[in-house]
Amino acid sequence: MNPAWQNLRADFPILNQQVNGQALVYLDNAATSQKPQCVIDALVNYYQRDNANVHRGIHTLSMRATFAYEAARERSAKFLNATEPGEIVFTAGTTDSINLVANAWGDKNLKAGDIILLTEMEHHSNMVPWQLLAQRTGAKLRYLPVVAGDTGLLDLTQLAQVLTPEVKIFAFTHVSNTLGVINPAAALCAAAKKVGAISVIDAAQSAGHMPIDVRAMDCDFLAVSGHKMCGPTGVGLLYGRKALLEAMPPYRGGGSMISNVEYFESKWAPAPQKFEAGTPNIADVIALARAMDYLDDLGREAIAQHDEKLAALAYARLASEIPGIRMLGPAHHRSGVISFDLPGVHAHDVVTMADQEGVALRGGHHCNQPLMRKLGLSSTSRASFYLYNTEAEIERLVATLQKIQKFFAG
Amino acid sequence: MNPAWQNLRADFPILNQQVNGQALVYLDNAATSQKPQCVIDALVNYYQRDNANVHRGIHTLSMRATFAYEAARERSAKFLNATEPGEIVFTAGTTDSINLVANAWGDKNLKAGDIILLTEMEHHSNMVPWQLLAQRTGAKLRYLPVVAGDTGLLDLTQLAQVLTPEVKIFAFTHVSNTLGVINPAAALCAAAKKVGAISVIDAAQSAGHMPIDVRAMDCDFLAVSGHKMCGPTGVGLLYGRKALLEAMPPYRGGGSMISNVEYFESKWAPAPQKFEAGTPNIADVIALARAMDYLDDLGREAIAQHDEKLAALAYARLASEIPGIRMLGPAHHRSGVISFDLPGVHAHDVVTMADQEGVALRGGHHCNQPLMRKLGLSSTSRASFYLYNTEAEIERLVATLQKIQKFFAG
Amino acid sequence: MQDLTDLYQSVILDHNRRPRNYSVLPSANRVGSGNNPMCGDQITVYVQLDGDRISNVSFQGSGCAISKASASLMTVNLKGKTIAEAEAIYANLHQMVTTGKVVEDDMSDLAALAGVHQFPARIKCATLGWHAALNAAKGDAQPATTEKPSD
Amino acid sequence: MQDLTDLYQSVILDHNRRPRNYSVLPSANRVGSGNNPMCGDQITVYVQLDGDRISNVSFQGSGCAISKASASLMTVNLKGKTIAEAEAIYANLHQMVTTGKVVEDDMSDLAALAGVHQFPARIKCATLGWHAALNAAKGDAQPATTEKPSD
Ligand SMILES: Cc1ncc(COP(=O)(O)O)c(C=O)c1O
Ligand SMILES: Cc1ncc(COP(=O)(O)O)c(C=O)c1O
Repeated sequence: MNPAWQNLRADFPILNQQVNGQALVYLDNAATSQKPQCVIDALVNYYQRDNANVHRGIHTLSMRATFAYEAARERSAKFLNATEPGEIVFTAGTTDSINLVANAWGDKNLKAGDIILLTEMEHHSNMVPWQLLAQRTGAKLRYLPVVAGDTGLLDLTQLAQVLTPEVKIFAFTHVSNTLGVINPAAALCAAAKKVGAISVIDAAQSAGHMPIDVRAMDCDFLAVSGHKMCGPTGVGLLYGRKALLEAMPPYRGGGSMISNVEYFESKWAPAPQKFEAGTPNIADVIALARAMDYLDDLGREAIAQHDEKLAALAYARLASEIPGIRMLGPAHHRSGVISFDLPGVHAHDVVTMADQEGVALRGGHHCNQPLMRKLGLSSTSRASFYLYNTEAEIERLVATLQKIQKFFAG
Repeated sequence: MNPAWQNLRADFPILNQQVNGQALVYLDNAATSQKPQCVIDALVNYYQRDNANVHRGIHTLSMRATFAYEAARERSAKFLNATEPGEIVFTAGTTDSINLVANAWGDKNLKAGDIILLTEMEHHSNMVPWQLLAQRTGAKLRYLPVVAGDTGLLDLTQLAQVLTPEVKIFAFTHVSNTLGVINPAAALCAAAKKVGAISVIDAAQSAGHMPIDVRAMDCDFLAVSGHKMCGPTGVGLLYGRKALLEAMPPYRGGGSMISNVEYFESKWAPAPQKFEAGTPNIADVIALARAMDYLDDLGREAIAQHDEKLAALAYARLASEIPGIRMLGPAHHRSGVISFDLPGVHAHDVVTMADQEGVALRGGHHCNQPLMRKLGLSSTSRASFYLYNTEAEIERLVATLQKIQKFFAG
Repeated sequence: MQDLTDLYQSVILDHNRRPRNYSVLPSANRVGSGNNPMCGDQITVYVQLDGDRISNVSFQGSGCAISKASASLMTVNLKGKTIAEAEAIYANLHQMVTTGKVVEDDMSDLAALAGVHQFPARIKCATLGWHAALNAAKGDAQPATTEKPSD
Repeated sequence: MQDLTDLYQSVILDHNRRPRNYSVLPSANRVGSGNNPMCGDQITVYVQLDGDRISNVSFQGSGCAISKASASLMTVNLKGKTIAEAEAIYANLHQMVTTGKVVEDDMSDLAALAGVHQFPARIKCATLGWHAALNAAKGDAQPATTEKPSD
């Protein structure tokens, strides 16, 4: 076994605490992951030694900060197997990244009559920006459906029907944050390319959980959140194919994204600087690169296997040991996100009760309101696993749900 | 003396280091400030104890994170004397805040023929977003000039002439990051109001340096960067008058800014949530509130006096002890930002040489290209002071500039 | 699960299982709706207003035990009250669920909601139906949402 | 200020004070410009290209000692060279200012720029004029900017 996996829970100080008198079982990783000490240390070191504004400075601290910031861009390019660091734009997170594409690429290239294709399982962050773009341009939205039933898989038999030549953008999630479905990203990108559409992948739930290779997937854009992959809050990135980034107008205006400013007009810096207006989130970008090191030390293939193993176990145990439970998403070949409905007990009540047992779950629509409606639900309870979760914690989850069921039946 | 001021330099671990064999003299505060240990600790504590996603969660960690995040909003409202926490929108910084106003307020309210009034001393971040807005809407830019000469003061005799009823937005900086000029914000806002224009204040250089009272200034919007006021990078805020925020469409789309999402249309949450799409920068927002505590413990009035005293001393000494130096900005009633031109020595060379002496300065156009051109310069050297700087450091600055001058004359 | 019985008192569990006045009200002349965008809870309240008196009130919707029970208790407690009286009852309830303090001796079955104050994330659940009802009665066309700064 | 003499060698200080070929070139058939958006440095390069040979080259602009001296040295070193030769010289210079390694024994006065590699923030200053000149000679209409990922 890779030695990085030994004692791994000790890397996460937050896990070593009691909640309501019980050892914390953190199963809300799809919302945000915890941070290893090395990532926290990266922040502390930066602020205690190197903090300065980047790019515009030539004193020692500024050079150190600039070097570390641009090294993080190289690290990110390697993390995603991008062709070059210039394809990485640092953003505030997945939501910001998708809005960037919708605004900078979308407003320039879309017109009335064009179609934006999404899937029925998209997170609000990969739906609302396109709704706003459609309103601005007169383009229309269209959805690739999810198959009937509870597996939540995309209905690929309908792909050819919805992915017509009027489609200019096909934006889809790599991994569903509600159902745990893993979508066939490379095949979807290839299909988009065939009709001349650009592909936009929401990788919020996948980037920290499995190997990502933008060249193998052959996508045009890919959006990532740092906070879901052991990195800090407030930082993320957008991968963009170089030629597309270069042809796009800027998103936000301000310092650092210009090559020349006059009172009445300005010229832009080349990508990626063109898209990074103002002082960037220097410390968090640097700490995000440290998170990438941490994940690659463990091995993303190994993390994916770990997630899948826990998810399969949890799925099987809940399905068999909690009478009447409704399990969502596929039973196998899935990510570590498990959603379920406990009949007669609302998700809010499940989460409050689980919290009394020290088990952190999430209940609600998971920013998936339309999908919930389609499934005939207003909310689900969700347990989501990550690299530090254990089989013993699944034991705790099962016991807790049994207790809750008993309480409400009682 | 306020005890918080004693031993204050010990609060900033980064200051206790050697650069090129000399004790660091950090005089690049207008670019970014250093962080006291309590702010760094706030980040560490959050990530080691409370980290979870906010708003959507009802387990213990999520409640703690949500509570601390919303408490930071209250803290920010108090910091600026806003009427209520709902007038505070957390953003990625000043640049992001100004783009928010230009997009969400500007696109809805501006049309061809309208005028956006700026001043000639604006930072690119308070210029380029308005240029982009003008391009989108057909509105035109207009500038309130800076008086001839090197004081850099606004030419208020021309205000009535440029602030005509066609002006819909008057955006200006509270404090110039190049010249150290402090503009009469309340008077400018009152003048804007008279012609029915909204006022937008760029407070990047003032928020951490002097008391700010949005009600006394009676401004409509005010933009702040955390990293320039002892807070972390990647976070800032926008104050917006409640009625204006409520009437504005959203900026970015995504999770958390919605009240209801359907596949083809959505409804927005009330302000300020409407403007905070996606997972916010939770840790940095919480640490920013800690920075506000730190500044208020010292007293912002006292900080302003400290800055002004150092600036006046530095201005007087440089003017008298560096032969031929060209000093920019006013000699008195100014912020702690000093810009100067050393004849025959380019600013880049000044900064590189000063860095060899451990003195961190900035050289360049300071994101003020058009103003530089107006002053007949391509760049200046800049020393900018903050609460931890001392008179002894001014001694070092003077000695270093004398050395540089000698080197280049030699 | 000690503390949970503070939150999920038998009165709550009972109203959750068998909500009172859980139906469309044909005689209603006011309809209000509330939603909690964070969890997807949705409620519709039907009010029959005669002058300034709530002669009858009912509700329907989906929600957690707390929001369902609280809405059910709301219908029982507001029926026959004037708007002013309803507002006074709600003010007491609001104080109770946010602070735990029972202001009026006479909160009767509403006192079952006192435990909510220990669960700050659930306060919005306890007030959703009340918001919707009062908005409807006062003729406020806006749907109630728990996203308003004040609950 | 020990190390500074590595950067500001006498050759540099001399070319900064008295830049060579610092003028508009009336016989120029190519003009290139470069700017460093981060500091506001601006340079214009005039090239007289005969076939693929740079018969003459001059420059004007504002910049720091490094960029001025380097541009001045550029004019002296590229005059009379073919484009291919100019590119080879630049390749060596680039390697020298980024790594400190002097590749060719025969860098002559250009070796004065070797100290730049110790000051990473200044590498762009040392390459600005060369970029502009090579772009102009190769007929690349884009102004050179130090913001390109590669220097
Ligand atoms: C006056 C002024 N406005 C705006 C900005 C932009 O702030 P930020 O880069 O933090 O977005 C700055 C600082 O760079 C500034 O000094
Ligand atoms: C699938 C998916 N897309 C997008 C997002 C939005 O990410 P963020 O909130 O970090 O911007 C999330 C997480 O909330 C997600 O799970």
